[in-house]
Amino acid sequence: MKKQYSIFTSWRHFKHLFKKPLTIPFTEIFTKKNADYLNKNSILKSKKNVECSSPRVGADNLRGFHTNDWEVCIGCGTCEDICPTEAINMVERLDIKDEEGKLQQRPTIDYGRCCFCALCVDICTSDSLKMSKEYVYSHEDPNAFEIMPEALWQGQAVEEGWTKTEASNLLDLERIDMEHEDPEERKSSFIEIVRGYSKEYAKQEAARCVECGVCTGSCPVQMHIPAYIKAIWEDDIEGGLRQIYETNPLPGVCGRVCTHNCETACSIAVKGEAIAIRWLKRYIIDSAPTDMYEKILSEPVSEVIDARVAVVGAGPAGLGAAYYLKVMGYKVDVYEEKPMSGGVMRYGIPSYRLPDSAIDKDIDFIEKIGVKMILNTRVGRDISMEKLEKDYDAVFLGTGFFKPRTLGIPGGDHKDVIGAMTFLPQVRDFERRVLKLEDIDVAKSVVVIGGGDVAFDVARSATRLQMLKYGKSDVKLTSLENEDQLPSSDDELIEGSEEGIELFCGNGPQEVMIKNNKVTGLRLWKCLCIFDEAGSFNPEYDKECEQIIEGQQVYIAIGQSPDYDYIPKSLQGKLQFVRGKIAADEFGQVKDLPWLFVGGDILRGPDLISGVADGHRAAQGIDEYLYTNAKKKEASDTLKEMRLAAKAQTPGLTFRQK
Amino acid sequence: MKEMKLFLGPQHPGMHGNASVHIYVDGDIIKKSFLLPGMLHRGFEKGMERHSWVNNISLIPRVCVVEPDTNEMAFAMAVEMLAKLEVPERAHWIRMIILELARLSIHLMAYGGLGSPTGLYTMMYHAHTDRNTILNIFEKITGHRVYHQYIVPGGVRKDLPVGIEKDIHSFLDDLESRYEEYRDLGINNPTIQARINDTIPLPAEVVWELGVTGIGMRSAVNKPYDLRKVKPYARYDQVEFDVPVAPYSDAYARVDCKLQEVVQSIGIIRQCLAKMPEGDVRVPISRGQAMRWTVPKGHVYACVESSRGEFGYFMVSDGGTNPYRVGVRGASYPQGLLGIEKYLPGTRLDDAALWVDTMGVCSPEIDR
Amino acid sequence: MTNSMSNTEFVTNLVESKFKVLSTEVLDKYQVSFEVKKEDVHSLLSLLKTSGWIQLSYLSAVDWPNDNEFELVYIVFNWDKAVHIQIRCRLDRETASMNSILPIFPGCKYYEREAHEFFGIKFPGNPDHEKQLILEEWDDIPPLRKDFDPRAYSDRKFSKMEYKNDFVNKNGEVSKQDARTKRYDDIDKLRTGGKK
Amino acid sequence: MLSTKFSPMSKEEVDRKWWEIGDFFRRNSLWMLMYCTGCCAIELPPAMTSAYDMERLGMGPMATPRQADVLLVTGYLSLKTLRRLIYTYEQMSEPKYIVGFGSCTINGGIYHDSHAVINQLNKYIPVDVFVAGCMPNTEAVMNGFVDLMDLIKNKKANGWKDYHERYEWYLANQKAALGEVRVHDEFHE
Repeated sequence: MKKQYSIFTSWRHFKHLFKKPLTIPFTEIFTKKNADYLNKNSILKSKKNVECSSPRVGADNLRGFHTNDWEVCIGCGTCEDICPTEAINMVERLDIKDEEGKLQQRPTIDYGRCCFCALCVDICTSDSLKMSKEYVYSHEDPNAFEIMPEALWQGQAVEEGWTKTEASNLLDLERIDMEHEDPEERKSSFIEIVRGYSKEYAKQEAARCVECGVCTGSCPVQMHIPAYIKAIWEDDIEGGLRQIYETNPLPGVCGRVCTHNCETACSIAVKGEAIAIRWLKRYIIDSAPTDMYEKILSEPVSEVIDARVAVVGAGPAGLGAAYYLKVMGYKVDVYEEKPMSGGVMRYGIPSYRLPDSAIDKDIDFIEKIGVKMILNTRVGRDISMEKLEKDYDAVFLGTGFFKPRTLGIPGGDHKDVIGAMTFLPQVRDFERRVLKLEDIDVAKSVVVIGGGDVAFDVARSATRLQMLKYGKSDVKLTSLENEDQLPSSDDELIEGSEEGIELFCGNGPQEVMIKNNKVTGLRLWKCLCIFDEAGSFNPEYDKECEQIIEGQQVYIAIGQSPDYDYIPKSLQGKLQFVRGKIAADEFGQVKDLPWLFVGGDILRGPDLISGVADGHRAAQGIDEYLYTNAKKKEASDTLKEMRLAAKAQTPGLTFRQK
Repeated sequence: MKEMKLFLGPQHPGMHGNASVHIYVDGDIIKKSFLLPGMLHRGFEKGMERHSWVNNISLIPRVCVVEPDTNEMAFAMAVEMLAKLEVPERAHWIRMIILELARLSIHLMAYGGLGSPTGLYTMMYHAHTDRNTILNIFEKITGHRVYHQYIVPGGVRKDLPVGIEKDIHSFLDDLESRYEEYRDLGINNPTIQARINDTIPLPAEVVWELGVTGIGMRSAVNKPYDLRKVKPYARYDQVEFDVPVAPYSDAYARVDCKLQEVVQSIGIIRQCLAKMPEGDVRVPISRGQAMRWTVPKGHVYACVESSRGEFGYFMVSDGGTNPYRVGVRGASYPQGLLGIEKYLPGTRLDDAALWVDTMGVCSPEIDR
Repeated sequence: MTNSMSNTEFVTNLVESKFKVLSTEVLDKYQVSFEVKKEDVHSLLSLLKTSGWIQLSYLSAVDWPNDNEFELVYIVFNWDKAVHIQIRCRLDRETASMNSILPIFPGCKYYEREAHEFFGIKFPGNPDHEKQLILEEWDDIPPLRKDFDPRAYSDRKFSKMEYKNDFVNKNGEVSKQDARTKRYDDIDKLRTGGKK
Repeated sequence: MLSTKFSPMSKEEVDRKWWEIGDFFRRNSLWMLMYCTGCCAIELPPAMTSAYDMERLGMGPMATPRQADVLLVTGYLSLKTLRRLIYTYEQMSEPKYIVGFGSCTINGGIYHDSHAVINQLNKYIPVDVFVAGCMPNTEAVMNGFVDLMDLIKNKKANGWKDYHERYEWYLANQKAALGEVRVHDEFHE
């Protein structure tokens, strides 16, 4: 039996009559506009109350209406992808400055869809999208509910509500570790340092990509990076391989030694570590079996156009041009001075970064689709330029920069002062066992001048040779730039230091010290600044701060220059040279010599992948030249499709190249 | 007298939520009755298949409006079972705080809701004002008053904000000090007692027949059949609490149990605040960015004790980025559908609303 | 409960000793799943009910169109030996029909009705199972089947808002977004092996 | 000399005056229909009870459509509810107003691709004010109500007239989504 209570038990509630009411006053509920209405209608009594009226300030975490800082936003569109209600649409705004690592688009939010989950905030790659503490908005017109968030909400500065924290972050900011050979072991051999991703790790790394495509714009060949990363994630190697070959005929090489501007632009890199785009590309190439290559191989080239193109130089630019011309259906002959094709890939980069097997895989593919390589043939010596002009419908020059630049300092012409491009081919020849260890003259202690990738290549190759020869290494590297401004990639700096290279950054060489006709060291002055106010190269030194570093050899890796000897004088007269490069239009076509195209270092530079891009553009230029000149007619529909498809993927210039 | 058909709802002041009870009456005795659900049907189970694991956290709380946290918890538990995730220790305790605050909020709301079928609106005013305080605490913790989207697979979305313990403690103290007042106002009030004593009793054998769980069952079978005790999840095995039971389940006993659970929940929250360790609050489901999270294959059923009984998620994953199938076991499914059909006939018309209120029939979770 | 044997072991032994179980999975110490043949479901449920699993927690179906099968799931619970048991069986998708378990668990009535509504599985023995419950005047295939596309249905029947706001630049510049999208779409076709 | 020239008002002017007077009373005693169509209704109890106390605005819940001035469509509308909502709306006495709560009434919200939920409420019945949020907080709801009052004052809340004028259009939309607007409850029994 339940206890019987008196009917008066509940009367004690009357005590609340004398308490302060819990009811929230109007001034803490209504906006000024509505308070004004209430005031005019005598519901809210005092005019003073209108002024101080504003809705309760939301909690610090409140998921209110969005704000987006356009300066910080990179337009990656990840918010659009994650939105569970499709409320976010990226809208193109061409009035935003076009720059690297950003897209000219910004999100709009449909508050007829938004569910205020803040997933967009938690996944924002740049942390620009936030939620404010504003939560009051009503309107009679439904069109007023699509809003483009800016730093201000409805023109008012508002307080930040929900923001991303470490716990709520939905991005994976840490790169999957790539296994490297141990520094102590690797420095005494030329085996490849980076081991490559396993399938599981590659899939995990690929899962970090948000498919924004910001990277594509910064890639000189504009590879479909998000597409092939997605292919890896979905374990579709074949699809990924096809997608890669659409824009890059040298993926095996690029997967190892590309300058990876894409990783600099990567939207994940804004807050964390960029996706290892380069290693992922390498993963596809390494894991694609030969028969898959052959399957793809049999597809592209079925018909041939009756036109011949000569490509001079089998480097990245030349091979790029040759591949795309072949894919369009042209007959292509590549002339190469050296006994092996590949140019700088074959002779300039040491094999611990780029083993021959990787180059062979790429070049074999190009050869197999029918590009003819004519090796050991130097234009101007074995075959004349005039003959090329006569025999071919167009000529592409991609001869690159192979002549070492010299140092104009006292002692700079000593025989133990060696250019990088003299030394590195020797190293490669040693790796191929063409040269023996005794044939290469590496001293017990060497000094390398230069701060680029080539300088590190020289220094690290020298380390290896010293280890093999003497069992210990002593390599010093000096550069004008300070350590944090070195033009080389970070990997080189870290790995080089691991291998025991001593860095003397921020110093300019003044004199090669010679005693008894032997190099004993290098005198350095502290470098104060490299460029003068006009922005041209004019280093300034602090003479007080002098040091001498010892070394028996000096390697110079301060850049290379072109060698135009193979071009006959009559032709050279018609060319224009700008700082050693040949002036040409975007497609590499030389003015007044419409049959002549150039690309690579002698047109634009500065790296391997830009050379491939030049080659691709030149292929389009050549194709258009031959057709606009009415030299050729469409042979068939399939041929036309092939040409159009290859041209559709032609990359534009990147921000850096502009 | 001729049999007459009446609709209780969907638009009816005594009806909780958008559902309709079709009642055939003779006089005021119910002859036949059905629940007509589906007015809140949104196709959740289909929707969940179409959203990725991470996007689903914005969908899940909307299954049950008044108590979103049990949904989030059951969903998170199911995903964690599939992915074999170890949730950080602190997240367990935060989850318990959230779940118990939600239990407080819904018990207050249901207690206030008792005001409408019994005609004592004062109760409603008190309860909803206190509930408003809980909602504001939720806003501080989770960012939204009602749809928290806070308990996610792998932990909770954010750590507790600084100083929230003070807010929670002051609210709990206040509620505890007025607990007796609440009782006096409602179930100690002889008028209310006269209305709810011996109204729509629920015998134990009917409980098993219907499959009713939660307070409806515990007040009938007199055993502490509470999932928090029987198969403890989170860290309920490390806190001390009692499960209120009753030997005879009438409307009074059920409301009484609810009120006693309020005291227990207050105790649990206090223990959680005291025992909660420092540390991380979330681990990701798998490596990669959220849209590419995947969960291994499997079939699991995860359930939690909601204010109305066993709330479960049956989940199938095919190893992809979306759940393959999610089935929701709404806690009030048995009492809402079969209970009304089988058990209301024979009672009086005006008791139908009391059944809906005291058994906690929640239409959104029936319709989904 | 015997001390030497955990609840899940008890259940596994109990079921496996009497039935041919296609697969058993102990998910954790509170849950076991059995996959059995369609014919065994009723006797298995009866056995479990007499052994203390008196509560039917859930009943639903999963659609596996690639196998051309439906999977029925029964989940029962024992409050004294806290173990949820999943019992799953497969039905042919074309002629999906399963005798009702109404005599064993009367609580299944509405679950079965819902399974019929959302999957189209017939439950002979359940008198009302073919009546509509949640949906009203439904005019398409049962919506929880995998081949039903709610997006297409929604697009067909319910118009969506087309906002009149125009945030895009009107300078008539060539859209880079479109070019990007097109390029991406083109390349996506290569994934299926299509080529020039 | 005072000229007391009496200029008789036209019938329209008289009607207009009466409407203005009527609007004054109406907007200061907006009675809302207690029909929780969707989840946003959960923010109404705080608004109705002591915390936000909307009776200060002259608003209160009403049990039947015939007594109510405002219909609150609190969130998403499944087809099944829409049928009953149209019944309810048509039962309400004029002038009548509709407030649409939350994202779902504007463009479908989170249920935009659901097979059971309509997307744009104002295609089926005329809506006077939309309140943004999912769900809108109580303050937003209260501000929405005052917006509605302001609209009534400025004679902009004319949805119910529009429903008369463009009834064919509304009906066509209703039929496109529902097939038949009539409620057949006997199906389910």
